[in-house]
This record gives sequence, C-alpha cells and structure tokens, in this order.
Amino acid sequence: MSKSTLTRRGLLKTGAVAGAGLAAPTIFDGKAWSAAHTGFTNAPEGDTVTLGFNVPQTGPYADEGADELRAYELAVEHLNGGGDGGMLNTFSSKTLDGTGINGKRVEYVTGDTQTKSDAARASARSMIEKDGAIMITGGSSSGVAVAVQALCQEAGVIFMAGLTHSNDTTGKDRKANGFRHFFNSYMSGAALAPVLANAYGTDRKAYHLTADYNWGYTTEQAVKESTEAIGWETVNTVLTPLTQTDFSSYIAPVLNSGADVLVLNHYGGNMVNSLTNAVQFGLRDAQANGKNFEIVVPLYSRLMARGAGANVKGIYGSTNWHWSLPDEGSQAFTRSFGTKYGFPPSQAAHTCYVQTLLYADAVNRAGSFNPCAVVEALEGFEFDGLGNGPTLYRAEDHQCFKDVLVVRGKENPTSEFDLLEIVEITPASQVTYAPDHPQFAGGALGSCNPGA
Amino acid sequence: MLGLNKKDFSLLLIVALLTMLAPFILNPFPEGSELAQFNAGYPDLMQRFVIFGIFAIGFNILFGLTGYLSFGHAAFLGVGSYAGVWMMKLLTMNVIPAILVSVIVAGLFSILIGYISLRRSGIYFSILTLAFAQMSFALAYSVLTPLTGGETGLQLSLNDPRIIGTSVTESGSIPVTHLFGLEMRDSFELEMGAWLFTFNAGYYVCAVVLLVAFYIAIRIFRSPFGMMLRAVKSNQQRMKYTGLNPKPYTLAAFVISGMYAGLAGGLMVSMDPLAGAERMFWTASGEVVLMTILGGAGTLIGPILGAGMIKYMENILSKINSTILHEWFAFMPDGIEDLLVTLVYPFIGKGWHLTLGIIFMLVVIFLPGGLVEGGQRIARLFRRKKEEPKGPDPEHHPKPAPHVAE
Amino acid sequence: MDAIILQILNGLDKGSAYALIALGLTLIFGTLGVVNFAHGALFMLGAFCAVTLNGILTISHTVIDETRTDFLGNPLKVEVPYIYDIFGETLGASIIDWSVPLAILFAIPVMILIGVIMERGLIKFFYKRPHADQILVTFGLAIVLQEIIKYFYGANPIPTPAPEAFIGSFDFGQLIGFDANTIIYPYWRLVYFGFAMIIITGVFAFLQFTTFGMVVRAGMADRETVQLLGINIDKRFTLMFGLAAAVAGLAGVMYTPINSPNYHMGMDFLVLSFVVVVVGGMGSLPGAVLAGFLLGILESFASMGAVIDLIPGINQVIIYLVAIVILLTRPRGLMGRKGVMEE
Amino acid sequence: MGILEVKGVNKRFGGLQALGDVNLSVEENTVHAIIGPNGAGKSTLLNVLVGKLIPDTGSVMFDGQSVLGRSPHEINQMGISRVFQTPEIFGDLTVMENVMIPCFARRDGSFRLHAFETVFNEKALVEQAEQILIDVNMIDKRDMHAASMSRGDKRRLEMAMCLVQEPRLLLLDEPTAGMARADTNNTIELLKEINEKRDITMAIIEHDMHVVFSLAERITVLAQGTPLVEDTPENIKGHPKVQEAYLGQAHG
Repeated sequence: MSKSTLTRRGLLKTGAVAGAGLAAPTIFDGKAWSAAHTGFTNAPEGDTVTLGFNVPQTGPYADEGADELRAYELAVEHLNGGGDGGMLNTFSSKTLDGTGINGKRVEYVTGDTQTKSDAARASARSMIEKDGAIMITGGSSSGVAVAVQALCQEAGVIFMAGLTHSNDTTGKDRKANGFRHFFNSYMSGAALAPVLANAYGTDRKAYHLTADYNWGYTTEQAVKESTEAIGWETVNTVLTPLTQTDFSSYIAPVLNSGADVLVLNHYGGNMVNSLTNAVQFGLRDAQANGKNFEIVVPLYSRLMARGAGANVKGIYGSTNWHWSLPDEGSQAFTRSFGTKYGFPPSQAAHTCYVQTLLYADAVNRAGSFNPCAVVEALEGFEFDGLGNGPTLYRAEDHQCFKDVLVVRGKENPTSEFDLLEIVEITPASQVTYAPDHPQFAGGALGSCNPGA
Repeated sequence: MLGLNKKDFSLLLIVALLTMLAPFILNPFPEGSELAQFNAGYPDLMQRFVIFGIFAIGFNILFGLTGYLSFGHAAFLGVGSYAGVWMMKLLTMNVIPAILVSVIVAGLFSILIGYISLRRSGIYFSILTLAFAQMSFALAYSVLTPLTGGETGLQLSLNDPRIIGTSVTESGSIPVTHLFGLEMRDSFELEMGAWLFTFNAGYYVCAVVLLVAFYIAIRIFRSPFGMMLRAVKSNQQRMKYTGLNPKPYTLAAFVISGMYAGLAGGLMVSMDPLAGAERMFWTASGEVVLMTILGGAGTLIGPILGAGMIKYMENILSKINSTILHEWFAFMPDGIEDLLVTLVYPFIGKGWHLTLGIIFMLVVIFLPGGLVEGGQRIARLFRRKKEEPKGPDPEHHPKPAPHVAE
Repeated sequence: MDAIILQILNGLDKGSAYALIALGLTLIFGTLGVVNFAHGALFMLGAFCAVTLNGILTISHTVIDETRTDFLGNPLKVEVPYIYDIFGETLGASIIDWSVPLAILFAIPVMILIGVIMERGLIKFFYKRPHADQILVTFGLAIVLQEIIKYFYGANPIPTPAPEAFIGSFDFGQLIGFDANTIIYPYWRLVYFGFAMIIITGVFAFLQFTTFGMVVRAGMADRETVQLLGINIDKRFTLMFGLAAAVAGLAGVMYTPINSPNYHMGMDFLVLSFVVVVVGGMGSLPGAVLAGFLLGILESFASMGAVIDLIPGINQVIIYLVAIVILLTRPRGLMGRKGVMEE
Repeated sequence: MGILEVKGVNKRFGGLQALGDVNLSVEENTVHAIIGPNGAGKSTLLNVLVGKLIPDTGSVMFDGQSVLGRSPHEINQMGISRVFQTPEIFGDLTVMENVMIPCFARRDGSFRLHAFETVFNEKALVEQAEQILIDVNMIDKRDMHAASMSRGDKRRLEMAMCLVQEPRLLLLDEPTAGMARADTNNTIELLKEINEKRDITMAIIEHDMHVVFSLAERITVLAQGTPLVEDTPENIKGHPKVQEAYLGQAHG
C-alpha cells in the first residue's frame, strides 16, 4: 500500500512498482532533474506519457473546442514522429525529434469543459486522477482557464492554457504551474491603439459595450486606457448581460451619444450578435461628428467572424495568430493542418498546438517530467519559429511576449475561412508591460507544486 | 434498529456498504485494459456521486413528497458554495465550519425564497423559483463579482486573511482543505494484481455525510411530517379540512431540501475549493430534477441512483472520443468498423447530451417511477416466475407515479 | 424623449419575437392543456429551416480556378451553386439573396409536419399525465432536438442575412421631427414587426371567424362538452399543435437575420417565453401578446445607460423581477382567465 | 342555544341575493338537515359555515366563537369536520395513513415538525385509527391504496377520517350526490349507525328527500336564499310551503 496525494496510474501500466526514493534537487540543471522520475504527480512509468486535452465539446464554444482538439491530435502525431512534422521543423529549439517526449510515446485523453468552471475542473480532475495525465491543456474561456489553472496548481501538474484572453489568467490569478501562450486584453489594447490612431485619427470619441463579466472588464479597461493614451475620449461604457441575445436596445442609443467609435468588448455569441446588430442599425455606414462612424472588436476570432458573416467587413480587431502569416512556422503548421483536415487552422488551434510543443520541448530540455523542472525550463525561455516571431516566456508571470496581429474584416473573402486580413504585425516590444502593471496587479505565482 | 424498521435498516445498510466499498465496486476493470475506460473509482467522480446524491435526496424531500417542482434549486447549492469558500478564505481550511455555514446560509436563503414562492403552486411555483435562481445567477456572474468572483468563480488566493491557519504554506502554496489535519485530497492506493483501488479521505468524509443525510431522509419519509408532506401532494383540500395547515409543512420541506442543497454545496467546495456561478444556472437546477426523476421521485434510493447515472454519463461517456471507438471496434472488418463508429459516435463523447435527453425521455414515457420502478418491475417478473404470490408490504409506500400539486 | 421612443421601438421588436413564441405556447396550453418545454426548440427549428433552405439553394459543384490559389497553394476550388446553372447567375444570386423570406414557404409545411408528428407521436400520450411529466418529457425532447441540430450544423452561429434590399436602416426620428441620427431603425426589424403583427392578426382572425377556430375555442373552454356534441376535437387539436409549431417556426425563420441562429437559441428563449406566458396569463392569447410586447419594452428600458447607472444589474434581472411581482400580486397573470392553473 | 348559531346572514353577488337574512340554530347531538331545491343557496350557506365566504352582514358562531374569516384548518381545529360531495381523501396514501393523519391533526394541531418520530410507533394513535376502521368495517382494507377503492369505500373512509377526530359538528355536503340507489342506502345505513353509536351533531346539506327523511331530526327548508320553515321531518313532509318551493322549482 502506498500513500499519495494523487494517484499514479502510470505505475501499473508496466506492473513495475517504483521505489519510493525521492530525490529533491535544489539547483536547476537538466541532469539533476533527470535523476528524479518520481516524487511528483502522475510521474510517467513505462514507455508512454499521457496528456490531458480539456476542451469545450458541448455548449456554445464547441466548434472552437473541436478545432483545438484537431490541433492537439496533430501535435501528438508530430511529436510521435507521424505526419510531416509541422512546426517541429521550424521551432528554434531542436530537442523534438519525433520520438515522443523524453523518449516516451505521447498518448492523450480528452475531456469536456462545457465552458463551465465546475465541469472543466471535474473533467481535469478525472484526467489527473483516473487517466494519470501529467499535463492539462485547453479551454476556450478565461473563466475555465483560471479555474483549471488553480486546480492544476493544487494537484501538481502543469497547465498549458488554451484560448484565454483575460488579463487575470497571468495577472491576479496567475499560478506557478500555469502558462499562457495566448495574448491578453492589455496586448490587444496596446496593439490596436496605434493602428486605430493611424486609421481613424486621434480625435475620436469612443462608446464601449462590455460583456458584464471579468474578461469584459479587463478588456474594456485595457482598450480604454490605451486609446485614451493616444488622445481618444471615452464617452460612455455600458455593461451587457452574458445571456443577452438581442443587443438592439444597447446599440440604438450609440449614434446619438456623441460618440463616433463603438468598441464591442464581446466574445463568442455575444460578439456575433452585437456586431450583427450594430451593422443592422447602420453604424458602419453612419456619420458622426463629421467623421465616418467606426466599430472596433478588440478580440477577433475566425470562428466568430464566420458567425457574423459579411458584417465583419472593414472592422478592426486584434488576434493572436492567423493562418495567412507568411513566416515559415505558420506556413508549416497551416500546411500540415490543412492537409489533414481540409481547411486552415484557427488561432485557438494554433495556440493549443504551440503550447503542446512548448511543453514537450521543456520536458526534453529539463530531462524530466517533474512540473518544477518544466517550470524552470519554461521560465524565461526564448524561442522562435512557432508563428509569432521571437517570443519570450516571461518568468515573472508565465505570459508569452510576442508579436500581436491587428486584423481587419476582409472586403472580398475567397472562402469562409478567409475572412480576416492582417493590417499590422505589432512587434512584441510594443505590447510588453511590466509584471506589476496595475492591470495585472494583485496576483502572485507562488511556488511550483510537483504534487505527490 | 436506529429507529428504523427492518426493511429500511437493510436499505441503509446496503447504501452504507455500497458507499464504503465504492472504490472496489466502481473499479471493476483492471488498469490498462480496454474496459478501464468505464472505471469510475477515482476520487473526483466518487465525491461527485455522493455530493449530487445528497443534493438529489434533498430535492426529493421537496419534489418527491410534496410534488412541488422547484426549478431553481441549484441556487441554494450555489449560495452554499459561496458561503463555504468565504469561510475558508476568512476563518479556517477545516471543512467543518465551511460545511456548517453553507447549510445555514442556504437554509436562510431558502426560507426567504420559499416563503415567497410557496404563495403559489403548480407551474407558477416552478416559474417563481426559476426566476429567483436566474436572478441569483445573473447577479453573481456580473455585478456581484467582488463577492462571487463572477466569471472565474470564487477561489482561494495566497493573500486570504485566514484567522485560523496560514495564508501560505511553507512551500509557497495555498493550504489545502482538511478535517482536523486529515487532508481531503489524501488517498491510499491499494494494488491487487492488475487492479488499483483508490481510497480518498475526502470521499469518505462525503460518504459519511451522505449516510447521515440518507438516514435523516429515511426518518423524514417515515415520520408523521413525511406523511403530511405526502398528504400535501395528494390532496391539499382534504388536508385543510382535516385541520392541518399545508403552508408551514411545505415551507419546512422547502427549507430542509434547501439545506440539503447547501450541504452539497459546502461539501463540493470542501473537496474542491472553488465556487462558480454556473452552478446556479437554470440548467443546473434542471439537472437535479433529471436526477430525481430518472432514479424515481418519491422513492428513497432513486435520487442517489439518478445522480450516479447522470454524473457517470457526464464524466465517463463524455470522455470517449472517436479514437477510442476505433480501438474498440478494431477487431471488426474495416467497413463494419467505420459503420459502427459512425453509428455510435453521435451518442458518446461530445454527444452525451443527446444520449441523456433520449434516456430521460424514455424514462418519463415508460417508467414514470424511474429506475426504481424499473427494478421493481424486473423483480416482480422474477417473483411471478417463482410463483410466490405475496401480499402488499405494509411498510412499503413509494409512489409509482410522481404527481405535482396543481 | 427621443431615447424613450427609441427604446419603445426596440421593445416592440423584441416583444414581437416574445409574443410570437408565447402565442404558440399559449395556444398549445389553452387547447391541449400541455406545458410544452420544447416550444423554444420549435423556434430554433424554424430558424434552421432558413439555414437549411439556404444550404439547399447553395448546393454547389466545384470549378477549379487555375488563376488563383487556396491557402495551401493548390489551385482554388470555386463553389458554383447549381442554381446559377439553372436560372443564370443574376436570378440565381437573387434567389439565394432572398432565401430567408423564401424559407417561410419552406418552413410552413415542414413545421406543421413536425408539430403534427410531435403531437401524435409523443404529446398525445401526456394529456392525462400531470403537468410536471409534460414539462419533463418536453424538456427531454428539447435537449434531443437541439443536440440533433448541433450534430448537423455545429455549435457556431450561422450567418443568415436578410435580402440586400432590407439591409440598412432608416432615420425614423427625422420622420417625426427629431434631429438626424436620433432614432435609427433597421429595415429588417420593421419587417419583423410587421410580420409579427400579420401572424398575430392571422391567428386571432382564424380563431375568431372560422368554424374550425370556433370549435377550437369552444374546446378550450370546455373540452368534454364539445366532445359530447360528437365533434372530433382531437383531430383539430392535432392541427392546432401543427399551427402553433408553424407560428414558432416562422418567428424563427424571420429572426435569423437579426441574430445568427445557433443550436441553443431555443433554450435562450425558452425561460423567457415561459415568463411571458405566465405574466400574460396561462391560456390567454391576448395576454401572451400583450405581455410579450410589455416585457420587450421593459427590457429595453432597463438597458438604458441611465437606468443601469441608477440600479446596477437591473438589465440582468428585469424580466424575472417583473414575473415575480406579477405572480405575487396577480397570480392569474395580466389577462388570464380565472381558475386556469390557479391555486 | 345551539352549538352552531347563524344569525342574520346576508350575502349578495352583484345583483343576486344569494342569502337573505338566514337564521339557523343547530342543537347539540341532533341531526339537522338543510334542504332546498337547486339554487336555494345551500352551497353558499355551506361556504359561509366553513369560512370560505364572508357574509355581508350577520354572524356565524360555533360554540360561542365566530368562524367568519377563519381558514378551513382553523375551523376544523375548532371542532367542525366536513364530508364532501365527492369523497375527498388522500388517494396516494394507504387507508391506514388516511386515518392516521386526522389523528395527528387532532393531537398536534395544525402544524408540528415531527420529522424524527415514526408514524407507526405512535401506539395510542394507531389504536385509535384501527378502532375507527373496525367501526366502519374497513379494517381488512387498512393497507390498500386509497385511490384504488370503490366510491362507496372512499365515502366510508372519508367518514372515518372525520369521525376519528371526534368532531363536535360534522358537516355533510350532499353525501349521496350522484350515487346509485344501493350506494345511497348504504350511506344512509352508515350514517344511522354512526349516529346510534356516537352522540354526534350532524348538519346535512342535502337535495335528496329520501336521505333527509331517513336521518334528520330537524329540517330547515331553504328557498331563494331564505329559510322557509324549520321543523321536525314529520311536520315538514306535508308542509304546503315546502311542496310549493319544490314544485315551483320543478315547473320553473
């Protein structure tokens, strides 16, 4: 009988029972960690390692979740040496050679977050406790990301966040075991503001409609602060309920409010509906204060753009990544994804794929699956070739700093996937902020938890 | 024994055995085998089985006995959860105060909502409870964010001003929930051949609470109070003209079931200290209705079975993806394999909602008494075969068909 | 003042959708005595009739365009709808453009059929069962229906625009003497409002002036007596169910340009439409319509910035608050008949 | 001074005078019938007696206390039990439970949260309930599901439920309405038996003359909302006013 805080299912796959030897190295260097194959949650035994892909499979973000899952399957295929290798060939770190992670073949389990923090935690716990997952990744909303990240911290596994854009994920709710590759509200604001100043001038009056929950609040704050910094004035901010479907009563008063720009801090179904409504009310073609009225959507996603259809034409927003990026890494990924599934990947798929690779590489470099080793390997890690230019995984908050894309709805799309065009690639330096920036204050990473 | 007749006592004993041996019963398949997919004996799911069992038992005291269909019961679970987390943030990581406060706060909240909602009956009562729960959800998700954590849920942080105990452990983590030092996440693992069984401290705490909750429910069912509640459902007119006032009886039932919900919420955060607003969404209330009906409303054991079944589907069925399906049917010829996968796929994995909907409809149509009625029918079938005519059991009262007060 | 007129207009529009759904719901409750939780799903199915018709009209064959390339660098495959081949590109394109209004013709028979199948295949077994059972079985059905739609159409909203001619908005404020840009109203919403009025008038006229309607109304009042007269009320009630389904479906069809349809739009409307029915009074058709418009307008008022500033979160709860107040002060709803589902 | 005293009760519904200056006194330990043709105001009067309707003027005193404005359960707790036209019983419960409920109501009042006692451990009440079932010849049916019984048995059960409370006044609202002749006779027998075994005060509101004349000791005839006469059955039988009221109704 062995006592443990969390299960170690890997043990039985080979029938071997590992000794209870617990090495506790104090200085990081790959060699030291590699000696310790036990003493942490779900230490993989045998020749396989299990990753947990926790994505929304039911509920409104199910399509996004499906795309994330495709990316994960592709990543696993590439890690195990299948397919054309995708970004493995362009990644600046060369430890990934198609032999799995740390020489172990990659297996995976999937779960359904339902985009509910409870369900997502249940699903993550089942993958950790039942299936012996060593790392959890995925998700399509910040509520879920924050909830699962806290769980992984407690359980002692690594969490590689999927799509989560709220500042809180690496701000007030940051955790040592959690890492985010995706960009955030602050970066959206910082990237958008100069482009907007260029396109629409610095003498603008903005009206914000904001989804009435955490992500909405941080996005509104970020966009407000960065646009005010370039000289814009904020006329009004109105909160809209999450469950709202018809935004007419929020949109209608905008034109008469003295504003000449409408910022829609909405995501998912909210964004599709509010943008559709705004266009219906003629805001895109209207005149105000002697200027063309404009609409801005801080966080764009291709899947949502698809839902809004022709309404996105000419509307600015920001995005983490887009398949039309010309760099080698993006092209390689788009090629292998497109060949396998027949259509280009979404930004959610990209971030999930990249996160899996980053994790695998960190394990290889550390020589151990021990979460603390992985944390040390990822902290301050600089890499390139994964689609966003040279990138830094900052040690202070586990946020990736990389180029951010400002995009615009395309006027003449050639297909249902070709809805956005890149307007500008904002360099990483422009979206970098201090770890203790007020928008991110109040959190602490704590120390890494290896569990067990 | 324990003030129960023989039949009820054996029922309690069966439930006790089932819960205590759950780690064995729920893990019938050896590790690493194809069928291990269907094992449910891991701490999180076992905890959920009993916690939702408690929730459903409580709901059944209201719906099963009085027939009042509350469509907003998840609000009490949510309020209880928030109260529990706040207790941990402010007072101690010991689960006892958290659970107690959860029950009390949920009880107070249900007095308020019950007092207002019970002024109406039938569908009006359902709509009132639904409206209150939806208001609670909407506010908790948005304007009450400072109190509830909003979208990300209320969780512990490294700078909680905890009075008893520390804010941060020596290793720099948030302390974990415990019962006088016994950590809820502690587990013993037992290896027997190819099998692995996990005995989790948190689970056993929940299981003991479930047994107490179940015992109380049996006592309530067999008590004059329980009989009065069934009278409420059966004929309020006659009840009034028999000198009984149905209002306080239904309110008491409402509050008791609200406290059960609060207890479930408190246990939930004791096992996993995070309280999310989605817990109060109307579909969550719908879920406990499904559990109770599926198992058998008005029966003692039904709600526990229903809760187990739905949580099993949610957690096990939803994890089966197409890769696993292909593995299962790999022994078939290719064409048939693909056909089988295509046929089964819509119902598992991300299609588990569909399966749930279908099963639920079938139960409501053909087995209004839920799984318990199904079991009774089968048992009767066997009994008839043995040709042992048996008179009606004097102590056996469960109603086959749930009726709502109208 | 202009802000208030604006919100009344918005409320009328929201109210149209609520009223249409609640109308069908009440029709079913009034005639059959069934509480139908799957009614929101019927609204959703209607919306997907429009999506489906659009899909049928755009069934395409692929033509390889060697001059352009797709995202993988292969020659671009261009989808050309067959309808272009049949009617020529100009007419073909405008047929596709008009697919939403055309979907009305498509949705009427489909929705009536769905309604009749639902009634004959499921609901009729629940006439004698308690309301709770009806709620539960139709709730199960709603889950099944929406999951089926999700299986075929995915979870993402599907854009279904109005015909080109109705895109855009007009300045209603200027018409009645306000400054430009104060009261803007989209054409399609005007169409929707008009459409709702036609349907509502149609249903009332149908019940008022046809023999069929008279029998049904008599049946609503006293089912047994009508049956004693030797009239086969059941058959008529089946058709009534089909009619209610069609009303919900049409409300869904025409709603698609306002909000892109998705599989859970029925559930989004379900709770709300029940509140509308209860506020209007269970079983009262005029009550359902009145309550629909009333709640639509109240919801619009509650979303005004000034109101939210005054009472934070009021826009989140206004509908439920109204429902609670009405149920407590006037349990039979605004226009409910006495004794219908009353305590 | 009767146990039930109705004095000067008037009740109007809009323009209709439903009850006009009703005076009535039910003496203790008598069977008092209130008869009258349809529309005479019997139901209205009954609703006034059980507190459902409040009269415009007048008083209804039970044992010196007003019943007006009290809810049904309070009136029952004062000692008035009621038998309905169609038997009102707890269909989902067993016969024994149906009888246990009034036993508890009598002992504990209108509400008590006795959630931890066990119904069948209350020996005294169980004995009481069993005794009344023996009295009405239903003891062999004690474990039956009440809804599954015949209408006659349901009526018998309802009677038992009322009697076990040992009410000081038993109100019967057309106890034989809609019954076949045989069932009616059975009910009459049952009521006679009860009346013989126990000294009980009964007020019967009835349409059927046959029932009334076989049971009642005093009869009040109600017509158009007003008491026409009050007398013994023998005197009522040949009373011209009564005949006129009934015949008039038959013609009109």
